[in-house]
Amino acid sequence: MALLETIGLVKRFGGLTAVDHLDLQVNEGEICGLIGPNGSGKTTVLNVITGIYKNDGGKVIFNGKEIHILTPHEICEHGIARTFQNIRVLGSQTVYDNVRLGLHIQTKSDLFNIIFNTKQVREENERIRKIIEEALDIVGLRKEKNEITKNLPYGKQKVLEIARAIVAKPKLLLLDEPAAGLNTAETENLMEIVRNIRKRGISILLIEHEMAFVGGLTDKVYVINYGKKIAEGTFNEIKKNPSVIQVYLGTKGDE
Amino acid sequence: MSLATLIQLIFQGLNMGLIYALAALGISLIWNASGLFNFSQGDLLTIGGYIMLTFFSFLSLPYPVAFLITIVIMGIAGYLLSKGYFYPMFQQNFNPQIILIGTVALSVFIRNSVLLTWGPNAKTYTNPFGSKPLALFGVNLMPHYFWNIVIVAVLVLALQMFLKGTVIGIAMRAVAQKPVAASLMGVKVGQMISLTFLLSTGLAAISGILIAPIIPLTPEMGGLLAIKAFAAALIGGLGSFGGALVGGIIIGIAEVFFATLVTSTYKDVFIFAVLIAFLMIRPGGIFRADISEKV
Amino acid sequence: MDRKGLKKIIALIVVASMTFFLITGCSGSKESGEANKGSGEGKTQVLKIAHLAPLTGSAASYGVQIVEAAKMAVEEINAAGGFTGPNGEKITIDYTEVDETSNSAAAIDAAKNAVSMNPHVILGPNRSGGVLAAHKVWQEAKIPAITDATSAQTTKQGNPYTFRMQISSEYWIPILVKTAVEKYNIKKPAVIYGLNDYSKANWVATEPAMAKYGLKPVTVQTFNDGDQDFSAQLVAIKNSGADSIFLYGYTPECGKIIRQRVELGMGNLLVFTERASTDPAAVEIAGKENFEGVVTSTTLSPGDPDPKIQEFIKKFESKYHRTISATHVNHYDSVYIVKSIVEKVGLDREKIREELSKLNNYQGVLGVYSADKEGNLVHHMYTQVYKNGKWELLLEETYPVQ
Amino acid sequence: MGKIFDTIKNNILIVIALLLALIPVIGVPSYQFYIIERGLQNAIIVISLVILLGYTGQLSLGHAGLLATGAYTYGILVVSYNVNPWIAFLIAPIFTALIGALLGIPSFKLTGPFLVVTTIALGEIVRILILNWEKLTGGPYGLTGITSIISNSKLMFYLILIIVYFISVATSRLSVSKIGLAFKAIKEDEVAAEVMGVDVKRYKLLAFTISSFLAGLSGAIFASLTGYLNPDSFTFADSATFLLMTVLGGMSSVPGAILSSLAVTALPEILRFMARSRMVIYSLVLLLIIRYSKQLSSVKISKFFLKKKNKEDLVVGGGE
Repeated sequence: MALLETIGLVKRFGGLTAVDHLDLQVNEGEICGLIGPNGSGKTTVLNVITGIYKNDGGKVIFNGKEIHILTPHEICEHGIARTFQNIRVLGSQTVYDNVRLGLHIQTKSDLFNIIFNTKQVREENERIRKIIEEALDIVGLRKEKNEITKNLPYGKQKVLEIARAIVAKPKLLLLDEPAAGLNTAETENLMEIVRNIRKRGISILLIEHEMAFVGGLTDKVYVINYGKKIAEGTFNEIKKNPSVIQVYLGTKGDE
Repeated sequence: MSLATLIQLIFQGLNMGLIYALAALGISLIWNASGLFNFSQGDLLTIGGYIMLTFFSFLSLPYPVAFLITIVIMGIAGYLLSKGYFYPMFQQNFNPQIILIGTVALSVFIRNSVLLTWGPNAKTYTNPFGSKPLALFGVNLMPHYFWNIVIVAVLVLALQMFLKGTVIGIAMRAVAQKPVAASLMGVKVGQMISLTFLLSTGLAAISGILIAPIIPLTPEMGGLLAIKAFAAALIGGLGSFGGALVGGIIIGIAEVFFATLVTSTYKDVFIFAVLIAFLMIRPGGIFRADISEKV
Repeated sequence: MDRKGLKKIIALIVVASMTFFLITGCSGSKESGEANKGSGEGKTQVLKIAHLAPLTGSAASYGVQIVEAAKMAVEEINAAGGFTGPNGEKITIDYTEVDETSNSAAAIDAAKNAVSMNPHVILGPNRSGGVLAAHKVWQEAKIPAITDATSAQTTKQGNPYTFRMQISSEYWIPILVKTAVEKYNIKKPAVIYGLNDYSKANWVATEPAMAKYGLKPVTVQTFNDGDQDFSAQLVAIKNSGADSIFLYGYTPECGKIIRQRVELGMGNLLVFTERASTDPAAVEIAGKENFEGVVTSTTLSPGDPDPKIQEFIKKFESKYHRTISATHVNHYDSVYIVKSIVEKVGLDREKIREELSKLNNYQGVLGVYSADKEGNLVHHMYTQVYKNGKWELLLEETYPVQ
Repeated sequence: MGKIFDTIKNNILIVIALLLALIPVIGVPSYQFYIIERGLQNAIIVISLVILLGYTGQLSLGHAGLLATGAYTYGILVVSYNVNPWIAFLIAPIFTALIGALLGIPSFKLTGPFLVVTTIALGEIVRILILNWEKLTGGPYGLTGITSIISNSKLMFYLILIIVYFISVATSRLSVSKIGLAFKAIKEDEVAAEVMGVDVKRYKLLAFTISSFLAGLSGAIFASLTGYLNPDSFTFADSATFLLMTVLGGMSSVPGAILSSLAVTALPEILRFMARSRMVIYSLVLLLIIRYSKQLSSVKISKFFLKKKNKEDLVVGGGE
């Protein structure tokens, strides 16, 4: 059964149709790729799925529920977490607190308990600390726990964002160009992290220009251009697809 | 309400509206260049009026000479203010909210400095356009109503032409829209922001000069004026000159009609309520301002 | 601990002690004036007067005037080497002005500050809000205070230490109305007043005064302090068919309204107004030609031919190069009233208070003062009209003391 | 030696509280005593702005209106309805919180100057309503005869001190909690916060509600201290002063807020010897503090008050 399904998804900006009747499916346990040339509407798809943009047509069904009518935070509560193309970590907070933000929906403390610092709050803080440290271990940031985030190098901020996303215990993780701007070693490391995440039962939909990355990770790839799906299949299949080669691989030289 | 009353009220509203518009224009100008919302525009206007008073009334210089001197002094003051105070804060990446509070503090400072320099008594000077109303079909109109319309129209047009038609103006707009790109193109961003302040304080000087014969100068006069000007700028669309003009006139006329038809007691409440409702429905104002980018 | 940490600690201590000691520290030095309190005969003693006045803020124009007037009196007395107390001791005046910032809450700060100087008498505050906010301060310290242009409420708080240099509006407004009806034969009065305690009280006194003559205001308009445009109110007055305007407010607004009425072609409407409009600033704002025919009630008329008053006006104008206004004159006299009382009873606050409450027909430089039950001191009133660029006295009346 | 410093540093709130608790004991004169009381009362409203501006990034220039709401609610209940002062003291902040929550609604859509002007407008509306609703508020005459919660001035001082201390501790706890983190996330990046499950609207509303509650509490204490209320004490200029105190205190430091409230409340009083020029000097000092706030807060005083991990909060110019 499909975990995430978009049916005839449409998003317009003024006269421009950024997403044009798009059908996607991500099954449980899968890593899916979403590729296409610059400006083909990939990030817009993620923004519509996560509720940042309201769609102009079609449906987004997640876990059997229509989620396109929900707000972003409700969608998060349903089990979708994401990262951003231009990192959106809280620069002036610590690495620890950034990950803690991912635990927002799982933290139950209310104002009363917080103000009186009740046992419940203290126990929860302890529990949270363990989860955060574990997540930091996965992405290898344990040492930088108390650093101010904006002082970290770019690559570490990127994986921090992933750590923040996974502590939210999503069923589906959306990654927007996770490898962009990383060097080869960092990319290798990232692939390892993504595989680890999948092992934890989290399905993944990722956008990426780095073809080695896509090829090495994905079970299935969707190719879109001008918001329309032009191909789908395994990486090896679409690599040979003539229309993909025409519209997409032709621009590969830019990357 | 008779037709004469109606026309009378429209002119009265227009008269005050243009004053709000002038202050709103200065606010929009600085907003455009630096993304700074200047809370002290009303007080800059006050100080312009007082400088004019000094040269025109106390030192008895001819009107045009005093007019020019005032604009030059205020312009230089604005330039220095930006160079010495505000621009360094931009440069050091201050939180924009703090710079904004800086303009609030500036307003307190100006008010008290004026009080210390010129004393607390209300001051006014002879209306150069004449102080006798013209009675036309039962409507009484002061000559300055017409002059102010002309002067404000000329000012708005001149500003538009300056910003669209001159090299400096284009550079200013470039700084306003894309500061990083502009600096890469060799535009001196600090210089341009300071020049915008110069324009804006110069504008405040002109406004102060025009207002002084209509509204007696007091150290505190900028306060209420400024709040109306903020409303005018936001309703018209922050950053838009046409918007400042339209917003000012709308507020001036709405205020006088509400006061006449409903109650003068709550006219300010009415204006503020309209402002809030307006912002909730159309946050960008009539001439949509871009509210997403700058803070 | 490294040096950096030490620096931080020092910074902390500096800040903490700065706030703490600067506040507490300034108290000690002020006591010195009190050292002379003991009645050593032949020695010079000091009468301490603290003057609470709005030197900054929206009412600053009044503050400056009253301080100037009081200072003038103090300087005159001190220049003559002070005065002689009941036991033959020489007494000079130590006068301090304290800014009450035109704000009621700040008036409490200012009053506390004034009281901390331990004065014998407090002058001011100048605004009703300030008095109402702060009167308990001088009551607790048992220091008599003489306030100025405040509303009648200020002396109705049951505070025996509050005295007021102002005629009750319940008295002078009937005179103004009488003048309007009997001399100017008005039929359809309109009322416009500012939304502040003082002006509001004047309107409250106006209604019954008019009712006495069977008149009812054809329209009642209000404005906010600091307003710039009054056309809505004036047009409403015009449309109501009024033949006269009763105007109560602070000086700038009075001036603006008197002018704007002419600009709206309503110059034929008679204006009856209050002492705020006798301020030269009101005339300047309105323009002399627009002021023609305005009738005001006041505690001092520059048009009064009394030589004492003319002499005072001359003296004041040559000292401050400013035209005199009725607002300040009583503060000049208040200093002399205090002097005359101290001459009699010495520097005992309780005795000063008692004498103030018994004040009877004191012949001041500018008027005759008597205290009523509530502590109001002024009971002399002028009505004047502005004619040919000058104030002309219309009538003079003295209010009977209950 | 170093240990002592560290102890002070870690318990700075207790140290400040203990220092202040000494004041009634050593017998400060009534004037200075009152100024300190007012300073502490201002500290409560400044802490309310720390939560709103420092944590959540929402700028309000209408807090004088909220202060007025709390003060008048207390005053009217006590004077006109003979309500027990303690009960009025509880109702006032709750009612203010309800009014203040309304302020939160524009913040869903508006940011920057748009929100600021809206808050100014709401503050002015409150002031004008109080000025004209004479039957209830006394209008321009003001509201007289308000009884204090506690008539003994020393006990009143301790009550205020305990309230300030409790609020400070609670605010510090809030700061490091889930809610505090959500506030800070909204300040830095609303989209990221929303996507990570933070109901941004709800939390903005919460921030405005908590902030208004504290403003109302400060107002009730104000009414209790002055015994008289007049609309002229709740103007735009007062809102601006509270904001300046917040900036001076480092925007998100609670001990900083307390010290700056005390200092800025005392400043015009300290400057009294300058007579007429004192307000000029006062505003000049404020201008300079703002101009050098970055240096001040990142180098010296305020930094001291933060635990290491929150240090960056204080670099007030910390980017957008």
